[in-house]
Amino acid sequence: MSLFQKIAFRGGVHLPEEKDGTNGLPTQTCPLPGKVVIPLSQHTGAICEPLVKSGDLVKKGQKIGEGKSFITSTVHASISGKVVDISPQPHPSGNNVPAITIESDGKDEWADGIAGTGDYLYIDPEKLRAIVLNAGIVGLGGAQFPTHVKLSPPKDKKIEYVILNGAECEPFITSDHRLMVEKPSEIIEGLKIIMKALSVRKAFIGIEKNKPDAISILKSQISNLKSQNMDIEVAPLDIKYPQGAEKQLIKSIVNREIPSGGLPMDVGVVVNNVGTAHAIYNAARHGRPLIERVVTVTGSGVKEPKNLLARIGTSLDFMIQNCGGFAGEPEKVIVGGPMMGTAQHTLKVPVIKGTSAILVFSKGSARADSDYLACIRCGRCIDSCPMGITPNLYGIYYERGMVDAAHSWNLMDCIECGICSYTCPAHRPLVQFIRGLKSEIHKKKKKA
Amino acid sequence: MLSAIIGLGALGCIFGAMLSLASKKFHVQLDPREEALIGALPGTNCGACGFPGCQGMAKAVLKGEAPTNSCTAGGAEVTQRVSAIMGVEAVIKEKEIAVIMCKGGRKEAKDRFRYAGIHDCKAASMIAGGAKSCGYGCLGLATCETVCPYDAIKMDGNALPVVDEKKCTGCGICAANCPKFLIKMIREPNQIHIRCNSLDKGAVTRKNCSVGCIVCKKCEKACPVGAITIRDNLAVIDPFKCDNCRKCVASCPTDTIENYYSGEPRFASLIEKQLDESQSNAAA
Amino acid sequence: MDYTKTFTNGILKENPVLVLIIGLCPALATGSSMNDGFGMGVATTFVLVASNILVSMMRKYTPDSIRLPIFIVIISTFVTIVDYVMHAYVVELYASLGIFIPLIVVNCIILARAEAFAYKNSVFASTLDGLGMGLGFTLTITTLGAIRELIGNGTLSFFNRELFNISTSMNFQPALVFIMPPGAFIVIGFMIAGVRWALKRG
Amino acid sequence: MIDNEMTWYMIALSAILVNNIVLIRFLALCSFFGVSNKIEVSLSMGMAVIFVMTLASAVSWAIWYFFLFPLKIEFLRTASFILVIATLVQLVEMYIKKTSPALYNALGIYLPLITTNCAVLGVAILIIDYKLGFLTSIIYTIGVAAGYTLSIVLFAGIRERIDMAPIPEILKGTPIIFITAGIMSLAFLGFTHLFGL
Amino acid sequence: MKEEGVVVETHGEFARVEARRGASCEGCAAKGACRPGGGDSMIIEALNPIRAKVGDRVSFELAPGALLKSTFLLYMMPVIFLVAGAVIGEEAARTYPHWGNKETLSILSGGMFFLISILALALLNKRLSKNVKLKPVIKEILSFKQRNG
Amino acid sequence: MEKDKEPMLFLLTPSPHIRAEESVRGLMFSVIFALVPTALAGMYFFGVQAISTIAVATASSMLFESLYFRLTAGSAGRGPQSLGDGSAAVTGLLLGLNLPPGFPWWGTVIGSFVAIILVKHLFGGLGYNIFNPALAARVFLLISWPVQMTAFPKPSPMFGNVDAVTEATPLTAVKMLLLSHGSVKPVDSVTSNLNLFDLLIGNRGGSIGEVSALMLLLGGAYLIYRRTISWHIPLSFICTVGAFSSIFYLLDPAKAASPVFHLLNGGLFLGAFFMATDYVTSPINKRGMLIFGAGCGFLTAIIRQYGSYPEGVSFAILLMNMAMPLIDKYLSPRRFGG
Amino acid sequence: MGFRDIIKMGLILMTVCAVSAGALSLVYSVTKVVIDENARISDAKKLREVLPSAANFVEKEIKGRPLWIGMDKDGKEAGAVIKAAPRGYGGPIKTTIGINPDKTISSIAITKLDQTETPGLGVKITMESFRGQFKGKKGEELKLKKDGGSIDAITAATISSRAVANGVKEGWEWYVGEGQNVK
Ligand SMILES: Cc1cc2nc3c(=O)[nH]c(=O)nc-3n(C[C@H](O)[C@H](O)[C@H](O)COP(=O)(O)O)c2cc1C
Ligand SMILES: Cc1cc2nc3c(=O)[nH]c(=O)nc-3n(C[C@H](O)[C@H](O)[C@H](O)COP(=O)(O)O)c2cc1C
Ligand SMILES: Cc1cc2nc3c(=O)[nH]c(=O)nc-3n(C[C@H](O)[C@H](O)[C@H](O)COP(=O)(O)O)c2cc1C
Ligand SMILES: Cc1cc2nc3c(=O)[nH]c(=O)nc-3n(C[C@H](O)[C@H](O)[C@H](O)CO)c2cc1C
Ligand code: SF4
Ligand code: SF4
Ligand code: SF4
Ligand code: SF4
Ligand code: FES
Repeated sequence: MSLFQKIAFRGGVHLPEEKDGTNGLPTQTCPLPGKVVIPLSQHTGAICEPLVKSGDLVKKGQKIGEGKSFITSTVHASISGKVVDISPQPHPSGNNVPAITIESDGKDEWADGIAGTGDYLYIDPEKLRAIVLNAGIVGLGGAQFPTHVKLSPPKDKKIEYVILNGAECEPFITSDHRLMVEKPSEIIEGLKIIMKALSVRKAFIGIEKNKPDAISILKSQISNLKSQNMDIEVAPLDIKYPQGAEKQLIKSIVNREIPSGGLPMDVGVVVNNVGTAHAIYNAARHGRPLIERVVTVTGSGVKEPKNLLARIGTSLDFMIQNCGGFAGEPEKVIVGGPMMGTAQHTLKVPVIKGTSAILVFSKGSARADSDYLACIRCGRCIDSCPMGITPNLYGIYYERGMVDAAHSWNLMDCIECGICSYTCPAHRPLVQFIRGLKSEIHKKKKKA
Repeated sequence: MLSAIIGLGALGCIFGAMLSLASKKFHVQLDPREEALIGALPGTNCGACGFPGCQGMAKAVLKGEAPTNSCTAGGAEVTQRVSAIMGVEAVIKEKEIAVIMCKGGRKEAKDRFRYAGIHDCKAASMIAGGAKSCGYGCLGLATCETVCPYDAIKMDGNALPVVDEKKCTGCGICAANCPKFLIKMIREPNQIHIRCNSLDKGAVTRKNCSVGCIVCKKCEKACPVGAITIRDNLAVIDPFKCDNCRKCVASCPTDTIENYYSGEPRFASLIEKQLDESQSNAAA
Repeated sequence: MDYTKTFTNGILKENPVLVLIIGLCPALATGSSMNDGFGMGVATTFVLVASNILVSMMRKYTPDSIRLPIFIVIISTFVTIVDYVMHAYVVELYASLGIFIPLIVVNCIILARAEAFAYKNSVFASTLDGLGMGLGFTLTITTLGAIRELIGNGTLSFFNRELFNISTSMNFQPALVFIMPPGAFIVIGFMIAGVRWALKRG
Repeated sequence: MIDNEMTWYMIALSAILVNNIVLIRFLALCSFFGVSNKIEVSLSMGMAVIFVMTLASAVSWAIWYFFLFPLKIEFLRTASFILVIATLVQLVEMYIKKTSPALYNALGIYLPLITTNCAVLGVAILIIDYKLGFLTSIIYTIGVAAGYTLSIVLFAGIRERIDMAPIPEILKGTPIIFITAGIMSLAFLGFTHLFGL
Repeated sequence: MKEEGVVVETHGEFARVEARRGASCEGCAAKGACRPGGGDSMIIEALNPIRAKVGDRVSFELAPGALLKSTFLLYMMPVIFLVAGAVIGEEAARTYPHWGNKETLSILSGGMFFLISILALALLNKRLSKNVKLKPVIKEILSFKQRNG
Repeated sequence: MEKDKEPMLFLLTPSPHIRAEESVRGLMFSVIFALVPTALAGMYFFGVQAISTIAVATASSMLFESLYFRLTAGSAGRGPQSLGDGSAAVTGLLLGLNLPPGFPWWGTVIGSFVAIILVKHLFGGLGYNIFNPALAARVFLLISWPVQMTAFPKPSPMFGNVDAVTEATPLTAVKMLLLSHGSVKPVDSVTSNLNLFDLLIGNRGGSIGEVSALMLLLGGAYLIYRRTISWHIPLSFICTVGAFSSIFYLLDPAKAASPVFHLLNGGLFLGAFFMATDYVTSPINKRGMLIFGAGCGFLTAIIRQYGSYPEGVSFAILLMNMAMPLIDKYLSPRRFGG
Repeated sequence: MGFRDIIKMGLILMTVCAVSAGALSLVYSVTKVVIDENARISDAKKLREVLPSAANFVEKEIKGRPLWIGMDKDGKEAGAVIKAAPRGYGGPIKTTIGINPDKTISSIAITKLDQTETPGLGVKITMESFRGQFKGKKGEELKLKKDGGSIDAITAATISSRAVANGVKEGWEWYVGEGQNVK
């Protein structure tokens, strides 16, 4: 029927899905934490300046940090209470990042002036972008790219399609899935807002076929849109990682390839996560900034895996306790999915805007890569690399310090999806090699 | 016989003329000193001089673009040889030596997590800054040992690098490659080093590491020539003021300050002695 | 000038084949038996010494711009002499060395020594240098030939006489590959490694 | 062994594969080992060799049949051939330098290496020894040079890979590439007497 | 293939670079002994997109594609012409035996064709040397001129 | 070092945090497993001689490998390596299968040395060698001891007496006829009295592992099914041999054996499924693999028909090994968006 | 450097070349005698070796193929010598064949310089143990046992052995067929 069913991107792998534990569990609201830690950087771009001081009283939804550049965002208090500390704190990225710590007063009061718009579909695009910026909305798909930037394409780029990303191709994670099943109309309203803002007629919602309930619910919600001069289509996608990566998503749905170094808008597309659309709806309709999100807490190390609606800033510790605590001795705690997530060394780390999942592996079930062999040139990494580049070479180039050679073999195209490391029978940490080389290249560029 | 002589003679005549014509167009005088210079340089092509390899430096010296003491790796001896070839007086650069500004090995500073992945410090430092509890400390994965072209660094049993002062040429490659910026190039005569790099508050450092600088300021007071100051939670020695008296060493409660290299103390005057020697060598 | 050093340089420290990696073709092609290797070595040494002497003698009268053709003529004269003399008096050796005798002309060692040494040094020193380099070349190629002949044919022969034959006396099954082209490359590779190792150890 | 009766492709096959100048016949080894670090460079080198070798053969052939042989001064063969080749190379160098400095920079630097490449003289002598006609000589020469090009390009490809391998310290550099050439030569023995050549 | 040299002159988009045989000879074991052609350095005109200044040490590169194409033109065309000429000569001798000896004819005709190709190349070269694609490009400034060195 | 009471520290590794089941060791063992039927067929037809040759080859290969590791332990520049990866066992087994039954034990040991030390480890060890170790060793032995390497005993099923009676393999017989320049008999005098069934099950003279086409196909199919190898190299290899031998046959049936004969004889299946597919020494991209296989096939056909060796598979693969770096370099995968 | 210099250089090189040419022609004239003599001796030696009963030889030619008629001391015909160059494993094998008046083979000669077979293998055709087998044989006997004759092939060098046998047989047949008619 529609074109997307036949097109597929090259490469990719089938991963064990591991979603059964949580994909049928309705989202529960996480209890209010006694304290939240809100990092001033939860987005790509310039870090926020704090707008409050230690000792200030703040309310839920109050803006407490603001950035000073185009590519930046804002952060908000996610509970009401007292600011007790502003200092570098552990961040899911692994570094210590300046953060505002708020102790709850237990009242959970909204700040003043939180108000929505009834005819949200007809907000002036300029104003909408301001709303999105001031609501601190960034991409919830993981990269945390400020959404208002995506909504401001340069004049010379004509946007033809908006694609909502509901692929959720990483194993274990079910937060987008639950959102799509539970809040379908909000997502679609959010999508409409985006379409209006970009004056686009056609949109797709890409969903992997392993979420049939989400597909059918969303389909049923879009039946009578033609009248509004909007055409939204649900695109069921093959179950193949990284179906959700925007380049592969665009290729699968509209059969366009973003050129090397390019952006979706170069091929006339804007991609947003379904959670992002939901957040835009909330901001436009209700005036609520982004202060909570759905997080999947799962893995062999968690007693009761759950989908939790959690406030930004809630510590992993608190989240896991609300899922019955650890099952057995935890060996590895990951923020994000198993393919692209970051392993954590402390449970003090807070949930942030891009945190889709918390994954705990109990002792013995985690992968440890300290022993790896030389590349045996089996070609598995190359065959499955969705970007058509040569991961095996990067490993060798890293080991020989041949940064320039790696650069000339398209290293920079790598999206760090992790497939190459996943497939390598020699257990080579290829993504780590790639990151090492990329950082050397950036260093060189800075010098020049 | 005659035809042979005439034949080859004719060929010779033609080719001789042609070649001399050709060589007239091509000839560029080669500087014999260049060869001598290349011979005098260590030939490791380490690039520390800032030229592309030893040959590059030789050319630069010939053109007067580089001073004769540009080869940091070769040290006084090479400078002296190069100067002799160029017929100029040797100005010997003070030799620098790599010093590891961290004493917190496996025993003194614990890890905060278990790391598995590429076995080198650069890669490890990309994962949450490395496993060391002290965020400034040595990761002990031997990147410096691997990159040193002169084999001057060896890891000890405590997972700390040890610099062999005799082998170290001061090329600085290790310093450029340590992701924790723990390696400082310091004039050879200086022997007293505060081997800590932590900018954490004293209390934090004390928790993380038993030999870190806890900012007690005792060394600052102990130093008779005022060479030690505290900056950003860390005591620092001014190498040009320090005269290796070792009073601070005794004063440090955490044993952070140390006479890094064993053996006789070498004072600033040593460099002069070295100069004397090389000049008398040159005369001989 | 240190004459001993001039002489011994070519044997190990600046061995043309094993260290400078020049003059490979005759070394590999003719070093398939000890006998041929030695023959080639002596022939080359003769040309080397003779041309070194002549070049050194004429160095004051050789114009710089045409020194190369003059060297070439000198060298090729000696090579032709060797060619004919060998053809006349050592026919079998001549037959097995074949085209590699005239090719001594292009053996880079000879031109290189003429340029780099004889052209700048006294006759005596040039003689020593030629002898040393020639000796180094001869030793290398004879050893190469001996190894290949021994493993590849089970014999060692010198002056066309078989010194011994382990394939009959000890029932050794010679590995033919060593007298074929691959063997030459492999053996010389290991010889180079050996010399490097020796030089490194001092 | 080549003779005038053979078809051109037989001659070429013989020269390129069966009697590969480098791997089987041991000529031109110095530049084979010297200028094979990079594939593009060795390909250019190969083409330069084709050019110079062909020219040298043509001129040597003429000198032999119009000069040395009629005058009965065959014994001047070595001397006059090498003189011709050396001069030729310099003239070619001069020509390229004059007409196209840009190309000269890219290619000219390899020309002089060819003077001391024993294959050039070797082939000039062989075409005389084999008593080949002019056209046959040229074809044979091109074949030999193409064989050189083939092996040096393959070799360069292998060397680029070897440069990235953890070769034991003692064998790094020259020794291992000799061993590589040995195994290449082993493989080329598969062509032994192909088509009865 | 990268080469290194020092900029001696700049004019507009171009720079003249003094290059040494260095880089390419580096790999050759005979480099100590061999002094090919006497000359050791040469001046090359190169594109200068990164605005290197006089005195800078730079690395420059000829695009491999261009390199191969021009190598082919320069070296292979004359050879092909030579062969074609020789073949024609031999065929002619076979068809018209009275024209002369087979060998003589083929060498004459080969030589003629060869000269023609050289002439053609010389003419073509004027155009080639204007072709920017065939010029080396300065890639990187390795070290700036030390003004007070 | 760690005190028991301290809580276990978290494990931090770079992403991804899961990985596929495959390991080098697993791949190697699947190759060994796939070779079992072939080895058993060889043992069935050649008895004790086959068993001892395979055993000596495998054991000595592993011995040399572990000796080398012991000698070089602690030297820099290498990741952890151990006998456990199974690659030495594969090399040894394949070497054994590539030898005639009853090849002298000392020759087998030398072959293992050449394969493991000279061709594999001196080039950097697993993953870095340019040439296929088992094949380079086989060719080394063939050139060095042609007499022993071409002495193929007559098969004698069920551990019958296989002493001394040697017979020319079908390919050797054909080659002798071809080399006699038609002066003896036409080629089909050899090929016509061959029994297709014998060729399939392996009741013929030849190297231990090459005789049973059926078992080789079985093993090859298993490897492709398990995705240990991809179909590209074997298919293009075999098809090219088929195509060229058909051409030669059509050109002059008196002087060429039939394509079926060429497909079923010699080491084609062993080479195509197990040796040309060696990851380390074959191209890494699919397009490259097709070219590599076709090159192997072409060279095999040419050497068999026009060369002086009866069999060209080993040489063909070694020759294409040489071209592998070039193929890899100029046939890089198609990059996304480019 | 002016025109004069160029002339001067040419003259210098010419002198060098002339001297060299002179020296060479001297060496050549001396060695040429020896070389030719050597070649003559070795040829004559081979003829005598394969047909010891003859004292001197007369060279004849039939249809372009040379043939040597041997005469004994009394001037009586003592047999003939022919040459053949069958293609062996590594190239032509130059074989000298002596034939007795009774048309049996007297002896054959192949020196190491006459062939390019593999050392250690095919080279064994030069050994007396192989060559000696031909003595006194003729006709179909001059074939390998494998091919129905009575010559033992050298182990693992069937090709070389067969080449020699076929070469000898072919030469013999030619002699019996045509060569005999020469007078
Ligand atoms: C420097 C930069 C500029 C970007 N500009 C835009 C933009 O103008 N429009 C847009 O739609 N996305 C823009 N993006 C966002 C990317 O398209 C992409 O959504 C984001 O990097 C996260 O994608 P990922 O999760 O697939 O990595 C930009 C990203 C970066 C890094
Ligand atoms: C390997 C990979 C997998 C991804 N998978 C998903 C996914 O399953 N769902 C998703 O929403 N975004 C995913 N992303 C991020 C998208 O590329 C893209 O950044 C996002 O959809 C943009 O929307 P946002 O800015 O609203 O987050 C993935 C990115 C990469 C590199
Ligand atoms: C390196 C090598 C060299 C060979 N040289 C010869 C040779 O000189 N003469 C020969 O007849 N066969 C030679 N052969 C061919 C083989 O020995 C071939 O198997 C043999 O001729 C046929 O076997 P058979 O003689 O045992 O029947 C050679 C084979 C190899 C591998
Ligand atoms: C599919 C496959 C095929 C292999 N084929 C060979 C082979 O032909 N020869 C060999 O020595 N090793 C072979 N190996 C083992 C291993 O890859 C080989 O030892 C490496 O070349 C050593 O670096 C093979 C391994 C695999 C997985
Ligand atoms: S991480 Fe990069 S190189 Fe690896 S498979 Fe993904 S895109 Fe390809
Ligand atoms: S998957 Fe691993 S072993 Fe295979 S080619 Fe890639 S890096 Fe090499
Ligand atoms: S000093 Fe730096 S490079 Fe060396 S081991 Fe420590 S962290 Fe690594
Ligand atoms: S790398 Fe460091 S230790 Fe090694 S020589 Fe250079 S400065 Fe000294
Ligand atoms: S000796 Fe042959 S090229 Fe140098």
